Amino acid sequence: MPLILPLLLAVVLFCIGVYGVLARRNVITLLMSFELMLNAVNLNLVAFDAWRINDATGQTLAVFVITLAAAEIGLGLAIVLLLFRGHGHVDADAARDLAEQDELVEQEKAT
Amino acid sequence: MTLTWTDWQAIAVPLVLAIGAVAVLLVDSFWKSASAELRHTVVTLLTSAVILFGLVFVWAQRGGFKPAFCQPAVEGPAECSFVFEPLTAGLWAVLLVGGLGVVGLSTYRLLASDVPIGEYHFLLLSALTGATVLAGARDLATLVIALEVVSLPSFAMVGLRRDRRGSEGAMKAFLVSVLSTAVMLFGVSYLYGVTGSLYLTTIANRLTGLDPDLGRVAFAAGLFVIVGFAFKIAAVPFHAWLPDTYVGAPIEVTTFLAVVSKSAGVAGLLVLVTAGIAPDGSHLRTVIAILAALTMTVGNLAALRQVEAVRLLAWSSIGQVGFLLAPLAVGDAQAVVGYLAAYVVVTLGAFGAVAVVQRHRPGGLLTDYRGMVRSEPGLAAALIFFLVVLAGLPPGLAGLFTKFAAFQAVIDAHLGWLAIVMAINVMIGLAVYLRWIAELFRLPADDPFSVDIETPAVAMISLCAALTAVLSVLPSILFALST
Amino acid sequence: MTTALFSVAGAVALIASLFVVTSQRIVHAALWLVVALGAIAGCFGVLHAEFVALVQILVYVGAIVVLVLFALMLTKAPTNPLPSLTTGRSPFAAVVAAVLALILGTGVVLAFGNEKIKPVADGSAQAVGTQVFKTWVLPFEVLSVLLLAALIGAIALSVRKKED
Amino acid sequence: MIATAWRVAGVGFSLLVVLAAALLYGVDPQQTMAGGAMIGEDFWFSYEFRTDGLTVLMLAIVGVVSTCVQVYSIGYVRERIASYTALVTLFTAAMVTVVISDNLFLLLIGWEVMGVCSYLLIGHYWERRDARAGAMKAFLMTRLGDVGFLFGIFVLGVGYHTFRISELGSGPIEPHTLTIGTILLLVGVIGKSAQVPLQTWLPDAMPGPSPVSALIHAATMVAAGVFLIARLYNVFVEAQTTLTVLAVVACVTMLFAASCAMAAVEVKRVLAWSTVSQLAIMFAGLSLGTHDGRRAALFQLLTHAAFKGLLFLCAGVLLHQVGSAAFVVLRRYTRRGASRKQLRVTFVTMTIGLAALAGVPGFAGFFSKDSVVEAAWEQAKDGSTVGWIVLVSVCVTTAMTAFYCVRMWLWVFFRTPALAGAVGAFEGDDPMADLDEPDANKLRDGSWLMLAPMVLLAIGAIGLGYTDGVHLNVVIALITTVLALLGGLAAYSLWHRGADPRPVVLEREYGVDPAYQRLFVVPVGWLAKLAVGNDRDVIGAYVRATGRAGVLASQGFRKLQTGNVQTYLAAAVVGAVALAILAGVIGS
Amino acid sequence: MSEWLLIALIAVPTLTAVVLWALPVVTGDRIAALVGTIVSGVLLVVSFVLWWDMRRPHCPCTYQLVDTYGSPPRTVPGKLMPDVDINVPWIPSLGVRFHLAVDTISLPLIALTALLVLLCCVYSLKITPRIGRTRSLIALLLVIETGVIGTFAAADLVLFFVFFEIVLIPMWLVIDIWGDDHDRAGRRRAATTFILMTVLGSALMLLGFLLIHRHAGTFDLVFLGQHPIKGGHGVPLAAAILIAVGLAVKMPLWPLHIWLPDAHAKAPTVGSVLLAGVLLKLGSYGMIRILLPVLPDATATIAPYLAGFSVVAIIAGSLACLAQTDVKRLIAYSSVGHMGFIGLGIATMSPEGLNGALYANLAHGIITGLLFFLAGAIKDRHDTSDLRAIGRALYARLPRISGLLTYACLASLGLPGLAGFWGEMLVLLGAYHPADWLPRATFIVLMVIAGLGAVLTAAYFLRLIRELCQGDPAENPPAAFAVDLSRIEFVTFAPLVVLTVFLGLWPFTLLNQWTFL
Repeated sequence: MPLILPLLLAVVLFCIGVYGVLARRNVITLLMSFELMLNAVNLNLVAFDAWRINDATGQTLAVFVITLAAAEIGLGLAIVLLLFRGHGHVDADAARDLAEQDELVEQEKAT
Repeated sequence: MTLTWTDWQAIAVPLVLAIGAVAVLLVDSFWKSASAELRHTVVTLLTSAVILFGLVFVWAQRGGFKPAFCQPAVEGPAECSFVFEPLTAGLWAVLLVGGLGVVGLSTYRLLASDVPIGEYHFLLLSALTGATVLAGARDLATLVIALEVVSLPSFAMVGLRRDRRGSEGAMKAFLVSVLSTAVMLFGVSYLYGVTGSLYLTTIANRLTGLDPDLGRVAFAAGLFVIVGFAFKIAAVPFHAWLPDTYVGAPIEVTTFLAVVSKSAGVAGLLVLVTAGIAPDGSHLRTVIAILAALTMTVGNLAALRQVEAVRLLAWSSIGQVGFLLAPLAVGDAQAVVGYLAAYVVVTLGAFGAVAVVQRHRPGGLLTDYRGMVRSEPGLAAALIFFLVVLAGLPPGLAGLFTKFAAFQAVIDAHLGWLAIVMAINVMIGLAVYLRWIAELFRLPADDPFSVDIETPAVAMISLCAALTAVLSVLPSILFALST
Repeated sequence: MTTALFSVAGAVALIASLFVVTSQRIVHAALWLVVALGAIAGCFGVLHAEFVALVQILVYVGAIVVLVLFALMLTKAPTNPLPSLTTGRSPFAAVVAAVLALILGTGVVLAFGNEKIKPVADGSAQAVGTQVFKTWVLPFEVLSVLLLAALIGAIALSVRKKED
Repeated sequence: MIATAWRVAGVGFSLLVVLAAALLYGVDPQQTMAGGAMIGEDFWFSYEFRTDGLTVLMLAIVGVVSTCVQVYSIGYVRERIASYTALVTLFTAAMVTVVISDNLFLLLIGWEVMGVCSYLLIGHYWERRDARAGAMKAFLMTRLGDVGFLFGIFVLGVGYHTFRISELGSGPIEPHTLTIGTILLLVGVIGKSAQVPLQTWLPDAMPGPSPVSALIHAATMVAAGVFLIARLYNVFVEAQTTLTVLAVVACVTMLFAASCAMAAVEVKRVLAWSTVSQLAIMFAGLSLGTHDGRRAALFQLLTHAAFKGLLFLCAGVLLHQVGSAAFVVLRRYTRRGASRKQLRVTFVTMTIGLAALAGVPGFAGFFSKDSVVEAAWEQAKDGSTVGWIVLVSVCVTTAMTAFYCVRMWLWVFFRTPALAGAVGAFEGDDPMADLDEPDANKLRDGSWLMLAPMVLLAIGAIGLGYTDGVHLNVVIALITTVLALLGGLAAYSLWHRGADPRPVVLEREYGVDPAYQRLFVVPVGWLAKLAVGNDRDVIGAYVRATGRAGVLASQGFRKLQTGNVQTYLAAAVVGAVALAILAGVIGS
Repeated sequence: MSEWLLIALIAVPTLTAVVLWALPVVTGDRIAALVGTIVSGVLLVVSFVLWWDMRRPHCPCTYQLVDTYGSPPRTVPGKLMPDVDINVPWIPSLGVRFHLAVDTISLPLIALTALLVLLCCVYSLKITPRIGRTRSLIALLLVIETGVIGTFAAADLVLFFVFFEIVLIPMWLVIDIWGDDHDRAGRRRAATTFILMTVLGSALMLLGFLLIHRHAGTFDLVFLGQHPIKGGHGVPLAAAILIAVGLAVKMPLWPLHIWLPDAHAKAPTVGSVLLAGVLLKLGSYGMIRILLPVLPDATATIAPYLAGFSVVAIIAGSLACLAQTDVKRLIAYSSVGHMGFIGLGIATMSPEGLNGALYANLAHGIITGLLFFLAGAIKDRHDTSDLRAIGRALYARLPRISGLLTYACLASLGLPGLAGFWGEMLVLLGAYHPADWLPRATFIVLMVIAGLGAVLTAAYFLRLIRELCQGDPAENPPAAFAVDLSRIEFVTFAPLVVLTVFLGLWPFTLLNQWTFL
C-alpha cells in the first residue's frame, strides 16, 4: 500500500478542517472542524508509524492526541455554554464586545 | 521503566506543583465552614508555599544537570524526555516568580469577588505545572501536552468570572489555541514521519543531511510547530486574539496570561530552537526573525493609539514578545531568559498598578491616570519606573540591558536588518509608553486621583519595583539565570 | 487489498467530513462527524492500528460526539436547515484551504510519493501499552494533569454563580 | 557723572596713545610676545607685538585723531554718552592693536573689533532706519571681506609655516600660494577700505555721528587697509599679480568714487566718496610696488587723516547747527553769507580742509598727492603699464576732486548768482524754497571743545605737507595744479550759472547698490525662505509623515481588531500559508 | 582620592535629586533651588580640583605635553588618555564594564556642565517657570547633570550609551511640563519629537557599538584607543556610519536637526540653556572620543560626507535663522549652524580642526547659554518670544538686557576677541589643512562655503538686533518693567559674560590642554 494514500487523505482532511474553521459560524461546528484536523494528525502519525518505525510510537502519540482532543472538547463545550449564557447565541463571529471601542478614542480626543 | 532518584529530583517541582494544585482544590472544596477571608488566606499561603518551594528548589539545584526519563538510544547518547539544566533552572525561576507575583496580586480583596478561589488557584498551579514541565521537556509529545496543560487552565481562568466579557475572551483564546494545537500537531506528525523519532536531540541529529524533498517537508513541519507556538505567544500574524482576551479576562488572569502563559510559550520555543529543531543557519531561524520583526513592529504600532491601559499593555506585550523573538531567532538562550525575567517582573508590577487603579476607575482608560504624580506619588513613581523599564531607557536599566543583550545577540549573528528594525521599534515603543507617562504628569480635568491601596498590593508593587531596581543596578543577575 | 479497503474508508471519511463542514443542519453535521470519525477509525484498522481505532471509536464516537450533541441541545441549536451556518467568507476559506492543500499535497507527494507501507499485523495494543509505560511515562502523567485541569475548569465554568 | 568719567577715560586713553607714539619715536624696533599654544601639528600661536617706524606713525595718527574726536564729541554727543565713549575708545584700542600686532590673528582681532565698533557707532542713532540699515550693511560687507582676509591668513600662514608678521616673506613659498594668499588678504582690505566692489557700505555709513565718521575715515577703520598692505609690503611686493590687481582696483575705485562724489548732494556723502577715492590713491601708490610708492601712500595717509578728520568735524558742526548736511538745506542759510558769518571758524577750517583735499598748492594734500604721482611717474618712465595707469588715473582724479570740492564749497556757503536754478539745481524741486528764509541767527559756531580739535587739524592739514621736506617735481606739480584748476573752474562756472547737472548714472552711483540688492540680498531672502520651507515642508514633513504614518498604522490595526474571532483565525491561517510559501521560496 | 571625586561628580547630583523628591512637599521651592545651587557649586569646585590635579606631573598626559612640545606627532587624535581611572566589571556576560576615566578633553566639558547647571540653579532661586514645581525641576536638572557628566567621563562604550540615554527622560519632562505654557500641544510635540529622534539615533549608535564589539571583542575605550580598528570599509564602515548618524541626531547635523528648533523654543529657560549648552555637546564629544580614535580609517572614509553635511548645516541653519520670527527659535537654529562648524572641525581629522571643535564646543556652550538666558529674560518680561509681538527698540525699554543680547550675539557670530572666534577660526584652518588622507580640494571648497556661512551668521544676528533691539521707540511705547536687569539675572549672566571675554582674549589656557592631540 502506498504511503501517499493516508498522507494525502490527512492533508485533505486537514484542509477541510481549515475550511470549516474559517467558513462556519457556530462555535460547535468549529469544534467539529478541529476534530477533523486532529484526526488528520492521527492519520499521519499512524501512517508514518506503519511506514518506517513500527515501534508504536506514532500510535501512542495518536492515543495521546485523542485524549488531548477529548480534554479540549470538554473545556471547549463548557466555554460554549458559558458564551451561550452570556450572549444567547454561540456564533463565533457575533461575539464582539471586546473589539476596539472607537468611542473611547473620541472621548479621549475630547479631553 | 523504573523511575530513578534523578528522575524524581528532576520533576520534583512540577510534581509538587501538581500535588499542591490538588491540595488547594481539596482545601477549598471541603473546608466550607471557614470564612471566605480565611479560606482565601490559607489557599494563597498554600499556593505561595508550593511556588516558593519550587523557587528554593531551583536555587538549591541551580548548577545541576539532570536528565530524566531517559531511554537508551539505538545510536548516540540516551534520549531523554526531560532535562533539568541551567537553562531549565532559569526558565523555572522566571515562571515561578511570575506565578508567585500573580498569586500575590490575587490576594484577598484584590481578586475579583466573583472568581471562585479554589478553582482559580488550582488552575493557576496546574498551568504552572505545565509550564515547568514545558521548560524541561525534550520530546515533542511532552512538549505539546505540557503546552496544553498551560493553555487549557489559562482559558478556564479567563472565563472564571463567568460573565459576558470573560466568556467571549475565553472563547477567542480557546479557538485560537485549539487551531494552533492542531497546526502544531500536524507539524509534529510530519517531523515524526521524516525523522522517526519524537526526541528533540534525535530529530536534530536526523534533520541534518536529509534528502531535499524530505527536507522541504521537515521544514514545513518545523514551520508548523513554530507557528503553533507563535499562536501561543501571540506573534504577529497570530496575535489578534490577545488584546480581546486580555481585556475580557479579570485583570489578575490577564497578568497571568501576560506573565506565565506567555513565558511558557517562549520557553517552549526556546527549547525547540536550542535543542536543534532550528539549528544555526536553518531557514526556520529566518522565519522566526521575520516573525520577530513583524511582531514588534505591529505590536508597538498598534499600541501607539490605545486609550485603555490594559489594551495598551496587551499590545505592548506583543511588541515585547517581538523583542524576545529576536534573540530567540539566533538561539541566544541567555539573552532570551534575561529579557524574559526583566519582562516578567516589570509586567507584574505594571499590571499590579493597573489593577489597583482599575478597582477605583473600572473604565481603565489612560485618562484615568491623570494627575497621579500629585495624588499618588508612590504608585505613580513605581508605574513610571515599570513603563520606563519596558521602554528600555534609564533609569530602567534592567530593560535597557535586556534589550541591549537582544541587540548584541542579533548583531553577533549578522542579522543587520533585524537590528535596524529593532532600533526603529525602540523608538516606537518609547512613544507608546511616553503617552502614558505624560498622562500621569498631566493635571487632572476633574477630581484628583486617589486610591486606598491595601497592604498586599503595596507589598506586591514595592517588591516588583525593588526587584526591578536591583536588576537595574546589577543586570548581570538577569544574564546569570540560565548559565 | 489493503489499498482498496483503505481507499473505500478514506473516501467515506472524505465525503462525510465534507458534509460536516457544509451541511446546513447542525445536527446533521454532528452525525456526519460520527460517520467521518468512524471511517477514519476504519482507516486506522486497515493500517493495523487496532488499538487506536478502538480508542477512536470509544472516545470520539462514544463520548465526544455525545457531548457535542448535548451541547447542541443546551445551546438550543435548531434542527431545521440554517443557511447562516456558513458565513459569507466561505469562498475565501475554500481558496485558502485549497492553496494549503495544494502546497502540502505537492510537498508530501514529492517527499513520499514512492514509499510503500507494510503494516505488521501483530497486536498494536501491546506495543502501545509498552510504549506508554516504558517510554512515554512523563507525557502520560502530564496528560492526566491536563485531563484533571480540563475537567475542573469545565466544571468551574459550568457552575452558575451564586447570585444566579 | 558716569558719563563724565567715561569721557575722561576716553580722552585719557587717546592721549595715552599719543604719548606712546611720542615715547616710541626714534626707538629701535622691538618685539614682545605673550601667551602661546600649539594649535596644530606645527603652528605655534601666541600674541606677538612689535613697534617700529610704521607703528609709531600710525599710533601718532590714531592718537591725535582719536583725541580730537573724543574732545569734539564732548560737545557733540548728548545722549548715550557712556556707550558712545566706550565704543570710540574700544575702536581706538582696536586700531592700536592692529598697529602694534605682530601676529596675523591678533591683527585680525583688532581688525574685526573695529568692524563691530563701527557697526555699533554707525547705529548709534538706532531710532533711524537709515542708521540701522547702514550699520548692518557696513558690518556685513566688511565681514565678507574679513572672511577672505581670514582665508588669506590661512594661505600665507600655512605657506610660510608661521602666523608671525615679521617672519612672513622669508622662506620658500610657492608663487601661486603667495598670489592667492595676498589676493585673499586684499579682499579683506578692499572690504575694510571700501574699495570697488565692496564700496557701497561707506557712503551708507554716514548716518552715524560725525565724529565717528571722522574717526573711521581719518585714522582707523578704512586706514587699516592701507596700513596692512604697508605692513606686509615685502610680501605683496613678491606678488606682482596681486599688485596689478590692486592697481586696477585702486584706479577704478578712485575714478568711480570721485565721479560719485561729483553728483552727491549731501556734505557727508561727498566726503565719504572722497574718502573712498583718496584711499584708492593711497592704494595706487602702494600698488606701484616701490619704496617710493609706499612712502607716498603713507604720506597721503597722514595728510588725509588730518584734512578728512577736519572735514568731518566741520560737517558735524553743520549737522549740529543746521540739523542736516544736505546741500538743499544748507543753501537756505547762504543768503547774505549768513552761514559764513555765523559759522566763521567752521567756514575757515572747512575751506582749509577742502583746499587740502582738492590739492591746492601749499596745502598738505597737494604734496602728498604729488608724491604719489611722482612715484607713479618714476615707474611709468621705465615703461611700466601699472605706472602709467596709476599716473593717468591720479591725474584725472585730481581734476575731479577739485571739481567736487569747489562745487561743495560754493553750493554750501555761497549763494549762486544765477536768478533761477538751471539744470539739476537744488531749488528746481521747490520754487518757493528759496523764499522760505530760515532764521540764520541761531547758528553758532559751537563750543570751544568742538572748535579746538578743528583748528588743530586745520593746522595739520596745512602743516603736515611740509613734514617730509619739500621736494617738488615742478612739472608734475604744474600739471596737477592745472588739472585741479580746470576742475575747480568747471565747478565754478556751473555754480555761477546756477546749474548742477547730475547725470542719473552718477546720482544713482552707477546702480551698484540696487544691483547688489537684487543679486545678493534678495536671493538670500529667497534662500532663507527656502531653508525654512525645506525644514517645514520637506524634512519636517518626513518627520510629521512618520508620526502620522505611525498613527494611521495604529488606527489601521485598531480597525483590524474587529472582535470577530474568525477574522483573526483567517488572518492567522493566511499568515501561516504565507509563511509556508515564503519558506518554500527561501528553501528552494 | 581623585577616583572618589569622580564618583562623587556622578553620584552626588542623582542622590541629591532623590533626596529632593523624597522631601515633603512643604519644603519650599527656594530651598530646593538653594540645595541645587550648593550641590552644583560643589560639583563645579570638584571638577576644577580634578582638573588641577590632572596638571600635576603624576599624570601621563602631562608627560605627553612636555614630550610633544617641540614636534607633536600627527597621531590619532581624540584618544582617551585616562587620568582618573575607575574600572570594575559590571555585566561580565555582556562584556560591559563600569569604566570611568577623564582626561583633558572631557574635563573642560564637565566643568562647563557643572557651571551651567549651577547657573540654572542660581537662576531658579528667584526666577521659576510659571507652572511651579521648582523642586522637581531642580531635581531633574541634577539628573541631567549626572547623565551629561557621566557621558563625558565614560570610558566604556556601553556606559557611554547608558549615560547618553539618562538625559532623555528628564529632558523630556522638563520640556513637557515646564515648557511654553501657551502651547501645551506644541511643547508636548516638541518634547516627544526630541526624545524619539534621539532614541532612534542612539539605538543606531548602539548597533555601531555592538559592531565594534563583534569586531574587537571589547567595549573599552582605552583599549580601543590603543588598538584602533583598521579598515575603511565593511563592518568598520558600517559601525562608523551608524555611530555617526546616532551622534549626528544629538548634535544635531542637518538634516537630522529637525527636533532642535521646536525643543529649544518650547523648553523653559533653564531647559534651553542646558539643552543647547550641554546636551548638544554629547554628540560632538562622542564623535571626537569614539569615531576618531576607534575607527580612524572608517571615519576617514565618511569624513568628507560628514564635512559636507556639516557645511550644509551651517548654511541651512543660518538661512533658516534669517527667516525666523521667534527669538528662541532663532537662537536654536543658530545652534544648528554652530554645531555644523564643530562637525566640520571633527571631519577634518586634523589637530587644528579638532582643537577648533573642542574649543567651539565650550564656547558655544557658554555663549548660547547666555543667549538663551537673555532670551528667557526677554520672554519673561513680554510673555512671548515672538519678535513681532515683542516689538522693536528694546534698547530703549531694556537697555542692559538688550545690550547684553547684542554682546552675546556678537560673541556668537564669531567676533574675534570673544570666545566664539577661536573655535570657528581653528575649524576653518583645519579645513584648509585637513589630515593627509582626506581630499584637500573638497575641504577647501567646504571651507569657503563655511566662510560664507559665517557671513550669514553675522547677517541673522544683526537682523535680530535690528528687529529686536533697535528701532524707533515712538512706534513701540515702552512698557513699564519693574527692573531692567534684576540682581539674580546679573549674577547668573556675569560669569558667562566674563568667560566669553576671557576665552576670547586668552585662548591659550584651553588650547594648551589639548596639545597632546
